[in-house]
Amino acid sequence: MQILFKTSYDQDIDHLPHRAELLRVGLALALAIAAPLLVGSYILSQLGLLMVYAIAGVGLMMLTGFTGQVSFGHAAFLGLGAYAHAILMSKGVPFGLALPCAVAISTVIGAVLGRSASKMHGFYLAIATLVFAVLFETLLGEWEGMTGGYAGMFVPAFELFGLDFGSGWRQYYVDLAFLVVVLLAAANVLRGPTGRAFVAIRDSELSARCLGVDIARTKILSFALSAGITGLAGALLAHHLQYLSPETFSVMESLRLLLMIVVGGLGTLLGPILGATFIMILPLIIRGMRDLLPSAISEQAGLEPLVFGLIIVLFILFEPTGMAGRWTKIRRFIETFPYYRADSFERQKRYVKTERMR
Amino acid sequence: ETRGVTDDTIKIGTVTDLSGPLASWGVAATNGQRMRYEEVNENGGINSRKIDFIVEDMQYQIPMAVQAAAKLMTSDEVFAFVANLGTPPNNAIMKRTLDAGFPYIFPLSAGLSMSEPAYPLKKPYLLNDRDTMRGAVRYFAETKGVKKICYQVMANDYGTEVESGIKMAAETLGLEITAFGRHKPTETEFTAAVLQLRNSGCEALFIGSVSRDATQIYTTVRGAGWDVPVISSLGSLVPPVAENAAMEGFYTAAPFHLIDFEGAKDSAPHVYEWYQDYKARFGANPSAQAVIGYTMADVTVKALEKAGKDLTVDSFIAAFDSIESYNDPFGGPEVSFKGATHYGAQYSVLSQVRDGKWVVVSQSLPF
Amino acid sequence: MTEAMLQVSNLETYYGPIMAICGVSLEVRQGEIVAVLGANGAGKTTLLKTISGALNCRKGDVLLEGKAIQNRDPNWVAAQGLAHVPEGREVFPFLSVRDNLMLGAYRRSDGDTISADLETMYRYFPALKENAGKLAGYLSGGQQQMLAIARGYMSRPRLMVLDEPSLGLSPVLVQSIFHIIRRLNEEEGLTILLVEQNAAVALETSRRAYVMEVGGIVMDGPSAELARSDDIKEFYLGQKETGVRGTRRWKKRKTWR
Amino acid sequence: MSIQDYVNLLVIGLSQGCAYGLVALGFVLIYKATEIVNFSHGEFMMLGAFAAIPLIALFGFWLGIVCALLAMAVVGFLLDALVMRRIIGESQASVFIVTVAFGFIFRALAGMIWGWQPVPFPAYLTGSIEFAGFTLQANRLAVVAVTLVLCGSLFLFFSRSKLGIAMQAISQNQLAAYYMAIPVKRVVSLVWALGAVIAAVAGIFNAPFTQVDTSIGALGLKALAGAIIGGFGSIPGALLGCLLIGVIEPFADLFVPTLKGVSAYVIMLAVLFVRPDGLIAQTFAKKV
Amino acid sequence: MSRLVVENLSIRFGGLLAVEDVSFSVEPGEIFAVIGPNGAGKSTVFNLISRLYEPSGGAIRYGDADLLRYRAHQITGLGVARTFQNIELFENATVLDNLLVGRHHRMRRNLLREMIFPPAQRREEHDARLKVEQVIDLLDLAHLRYERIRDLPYGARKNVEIARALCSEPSLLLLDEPASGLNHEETDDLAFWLEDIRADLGVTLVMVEHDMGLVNRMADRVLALHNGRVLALGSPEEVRGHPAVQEAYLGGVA
Ligand SMILES: Nc1ncnc2c1ncn2[C@@H]1O[C@H](COP(=O)(O)OP(=O)(O)OP(=O)(O)O)[C@@H](O)[C@H]1O
Ligand SMILES: Nc1ncnc2c1ncn2[C@@H]1O[C@H](COP(=O)(O)OP(=O)(O)OP(=O)(O)O)[C@@H](O)[C@H]1O
Ligand SMILES: CC(C)C[C@H](N)C(=O)O
Ligand SMILES: [Mg+2]
Ligand SMILES: [Mg+2]
Repeated sequence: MQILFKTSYDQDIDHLPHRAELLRVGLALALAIAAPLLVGSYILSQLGLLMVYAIAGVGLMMLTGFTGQVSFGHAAFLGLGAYAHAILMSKGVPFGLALPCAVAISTVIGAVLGRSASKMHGFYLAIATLVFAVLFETLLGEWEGMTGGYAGMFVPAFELFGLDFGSGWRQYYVDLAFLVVVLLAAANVLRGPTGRAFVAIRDSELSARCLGVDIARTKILSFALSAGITGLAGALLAHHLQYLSPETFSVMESLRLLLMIVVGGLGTLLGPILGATFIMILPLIIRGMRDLLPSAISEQAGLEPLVFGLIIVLFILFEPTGMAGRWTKIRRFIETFPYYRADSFERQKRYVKTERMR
Repeated sequence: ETRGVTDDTIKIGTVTDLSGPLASWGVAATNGQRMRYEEVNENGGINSRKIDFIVEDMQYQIPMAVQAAAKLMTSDEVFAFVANLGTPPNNAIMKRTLDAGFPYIFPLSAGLSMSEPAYPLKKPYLLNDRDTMRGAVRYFAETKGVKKICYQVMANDYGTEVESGIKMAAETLGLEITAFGRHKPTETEFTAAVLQLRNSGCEALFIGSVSRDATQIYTTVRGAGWDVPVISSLGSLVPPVAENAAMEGFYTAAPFHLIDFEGAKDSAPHVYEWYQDYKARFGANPSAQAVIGYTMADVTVKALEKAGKDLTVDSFIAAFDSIESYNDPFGGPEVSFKGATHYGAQYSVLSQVRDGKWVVVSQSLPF
Repeated sequence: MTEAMLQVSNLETYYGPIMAICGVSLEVRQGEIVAVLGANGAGKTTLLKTISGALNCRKGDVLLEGKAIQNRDPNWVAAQGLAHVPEGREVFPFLSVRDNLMLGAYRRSDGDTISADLETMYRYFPALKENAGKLAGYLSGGQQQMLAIARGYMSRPRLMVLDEPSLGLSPVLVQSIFHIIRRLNEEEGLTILLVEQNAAVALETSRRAYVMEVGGIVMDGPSAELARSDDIKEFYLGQKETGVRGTRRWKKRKTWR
Repeated sequence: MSIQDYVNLLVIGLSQGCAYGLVALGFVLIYKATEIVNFSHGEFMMLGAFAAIPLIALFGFWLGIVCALLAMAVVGFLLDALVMRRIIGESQASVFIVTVAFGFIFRALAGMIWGWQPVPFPAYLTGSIEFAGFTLQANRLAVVAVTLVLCGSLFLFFSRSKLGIAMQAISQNQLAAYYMAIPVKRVVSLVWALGAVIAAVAGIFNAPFTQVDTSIGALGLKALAGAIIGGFGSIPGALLGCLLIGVIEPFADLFVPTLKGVSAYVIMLAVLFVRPDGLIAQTFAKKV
Repeated sequence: MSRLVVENLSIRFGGLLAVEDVSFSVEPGEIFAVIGPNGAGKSTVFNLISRLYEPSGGAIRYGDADLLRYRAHQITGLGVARTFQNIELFENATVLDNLLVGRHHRMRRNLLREMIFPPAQRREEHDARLKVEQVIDLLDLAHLRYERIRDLPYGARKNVEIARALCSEPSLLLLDEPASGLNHEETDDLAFWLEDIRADLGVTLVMVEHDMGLVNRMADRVLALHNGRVLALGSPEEVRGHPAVQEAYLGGVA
């Protein structure tokens, strides 16, 4: 059992105030850096993809997890980043310029959407974003001159100094570096006034307003930030996919992103990472189940979506705080050992109230 | 050392749809392929190598297709891809696969991009949608005297190719296109579209779609009391469409032929035997897609055999290109894999739903 | 008259790892008014919620007329004749005042007496009558409190549990609420358990009272007696001279702490 | 196109709007009583239609439909009793995700049981009505009738009946509803059962003109858009919104073909932009 | 310090004139109480001052500022803070975070800078924390610092709300029924705190309150409202003695 004392206000500001946390994160980072030595090229590219999704998850988390604005259409920003980046690159713009431009474009579009959405609430907003994504997908398909239409387009290779950064360990490090930067930036925002304003809006718009938070502006900021980060993920994703088509950024993809942060654990920054890990290994789980099941069932078409759906439902039923919540419990168990009580996370009865009043 | 080849196995990969909207294609074609490989393995393999057949389900979704291809390339390290399904998924994965030097055999799609541009490692099989549709339009103009046509196509690359074929044919034949429409793959409501097509005075309606929307368009057409021939491109040529009573009279033009297995009992006993064998293995009747899958695997096996014990990508491709007159086991037209176009089958067939079955109306549709 | 209407013994309720009340026992006899006093955070609300089934207890029993009611659904408990008027009003904001009141009578089917009761409530709280058609969410705080009390009465309970009924009511209404409570008790034999911060009125109205501190009961007895105790006088009735500003707050220590 | 054709389109649009409205009613029902948006509603519809086919073959048309509705009621009831009830109080996103996941499960199960291809629905009203030169299929008229009747009765149910008011109470303050001795769990499960029945009605009455396959639930999204335009939670509003989309859609398809299939969504965004709570707002600012 | 001036303020909700022609002014450093029967329009007046409602007529000025020209979120910037009758806290955040949000408008906000979090910003956070700690000390909240609001009892929430309002360093504090739900002892504490807040922090206080004991003890002047109109305005004694107030509000007590 360890007891943590606070000796300075700085500890409440620091990201990792305790040595144990510092150690854990350091270890994880060291492992991530050493990964190219430890795993084969396929797994490495999957790890890179995982990081890209984790970035996208952080983006969505800012909006949905912290500001409480549910988005069903974040694949649109992923697509926006990916297409903007790929189109710019195919027009000869170098990576170093195309990427910031892509991020800027999705940030701006995010801000514009955020502006129109700043008055919407709850699932109105969720549906509005969903519809936005559907329309965006249509736009990608119809704007053939730019996007290659429904036939899609190839993503130019990412070369720097004559070296291929679009695959292998170099790409992996690019992804990793961006993930670290994004996580740091997100954590920084969350410990500052704007991040607190996000959370304030999530819990009570009314009193946030009375404390001087400009609701519309803050929501726009949240949207813009979220869209920017997701757009960045999109640009990196483009190099993983190497081929873009409108349906890559369908509603299904938006749902996957949302699923990722819910399963990972809403309102945490660990959530997107755990969630991304989860959706990356989900297909493996499903395949594993397929091997275990009797062939009469396992050879049925539709098994994947079935298992996918079941896992989601079971997850939310039995671990509603997500994987990050589970992690907290495990950590608590270790820290308070041997005094941990299983019932300390037992929940009281809960009741809901209308969310139509705000 | 050749990638995907060991002393006793050859790994073959396929990226297909087992549970998405094209599952009725993917499942059957995969079964057909698997049957052929199992036969090979039961007979001791190819040059004493067994075939290790790895199937990846991509649910007709591009990101999953890209994932699946990456897995087959870098994790499983297959020797070649055979019969990857669907135009968009193929478009998404073909380039990187070819760049990485994998033979790309018989994508199960009739997209133009499957055959053009030509590339030594890329082996198309089906005649493309554009030319198939040109043939279909010509057929109706010449045998039914149709002068005014209209069309409704999916708003994706598949529909666009069908559309371009219709337009080309209309131009060369001097037909009038009275109206047209495009729809998203998810569209389910065609009332207004059909009304518009109908009011244009159209005499034959061509559609570029898969089975679901084809069914919806056709029933809307008939529900509106419009008695016009409706001709779809290959996507709808699956058994359930024929089994649907409301689809009576519906046409499909597709670059492959249909086999009447029950009818083959006496005329071609080995085909009937194959049919029984397939049913025993998979518990379902073989569809045209199963036949194609089997045929594609068969050609692949032939080329592998020809390449000999010393199997490399080069020897395989060389062997492939030397297959000159190939006759599939089902009595389809003879095809050659020699020459610049690398086309496999150069023909297409018009079929119609009659009494719950697909019936061939015309064995070839020259364009 | 001496039969126990409500008997709570050794109740323990947790919020996850936090124990909110520990080993609380109390008794409310048929036809009594019993008050529970206590500082904020003492666990009064928790106690009432556990009694009415809104929270689960981990240990202990709650008997309503001899029948165990702990850890059941609140609607089941309510159907046994217990009405809970919750802390913080909890009205149905999108329903009219009238519909709110009628929901109080959800389990009843005696149409005539319901409308008679409705009239009675309108008579007690004219503000409700004036606003009968208005959405409850638009009422002022005090009006909502009236609505919550009236709604509780509409179920014609045998035991009514009130959590700070005077919260946010004007002095004249506080008077009349307690007047009403007394009348209901006397005229209709309604048994009442009451949590109240306004100790003076509560002790005046009730027959017996309990005092809660940090999750447990620290004092109990007939209200009149309690009202004479020094601690109660000092901390709940404010009858002691207050000391010099600043020093006073530190000196304050209750004898039971 | 002639005036006649336009009128024809308008009539078809209205009837299609009613079809959307029928679907939307189920959404609104569940929302009104639980404040949950059931994203698997479209799949309920699909299940209902699928289930009806063999049952009709077995018991004849009307009895078959009744059986299908009962079966769906059981499904809805169980869904709440086994899952939805247990995730009360989770974040909105989680609840959304769960209902979406049900959509996946239902689609997969339906595909496994009934196959992935469209199947025809037994025709029940085959005639069509000629009126002033345009034709309207009888089954479209049936949809209009069913929608109007259901809409009216649900409206009355919610505004007049004790149970209807209790349902609204549950969605507004669950704990207080418990205190009123309303059997909340049972009522909510009942609502889900009813929602499933209404979905099945929508599926069955819409089936004759779309055929039945695993993806017909996609209709739900348009109905949702319609309901949102009207102001979610208002029954007449939902119908109004759906009629609006139904009518505008065919004309939009005609004049702006690029928007084919998505014009409903454009309308929705436009409406929300001006009125963030829909035409008949169902939310209000908290009084402090 | 500035004066709050309300002139001929009115608002109507549909047919109901909730506030009608209300005028009063609050002098700097004063404790000003608003009383009146339930539904008199007291909270509505607060809502009008904090710009949550748009008045149908009248003027509100604070110092030189015409409040009607500002929007709700700009009001804090003018030094006006408030609490709510029904408690509006950020339920899922800790007490500390709630209080820090109170400092929102006092802090530099620039998303890009916050992402980078330069040392200067750390200093700012530190300063904000020091301010918050002062308020925590003042209101005795130290033991609740890391508690989540949703786990707190009613009385503690009331205090946190006052603390949060104080964190914005207001010069005018509007308190809507600060003593409701507090027992005598706690009300006593509150009285001392309010006294401290006025004396040490120099904050003008306007409070809506039903606890006449507190009002009599604290208030310099009292405004009585009834049916949206001013019934009486004056010293606590005057207002208490006013027959109409007696009848409508006090019911013969006090
Ligand atoms: N939801 C909750 N989760 C965790 N702890 C809680 C929760 N609700 C209350 N508590 C804790 O339980 C204890 C008792 O709270 P309760 O609300 O019952 O007090 P109370 O006596 O009603 O106070 P008040 O007079 O302020 O209403 C408090 O210490 C509080 O911190
Ligand atoms: N947003 C609103 N819409 C409609 N009516 C309202 C609204 N806000 C307040 N009212 C009405 O205005 C009147 C005054 O309400 P207000 O909340 O100001 O009362 P109050 O004086 O604060 O009473 P209390 O002491 O009970 O809190 C009430 O009749 C209330 O119903
Ligand atoms: C096999 C074909 C039905 C595939 C179709 N061309 C497609 O859209 O991918
Ligand atoms: Mg309490
Ligand atoms: Mg008030």
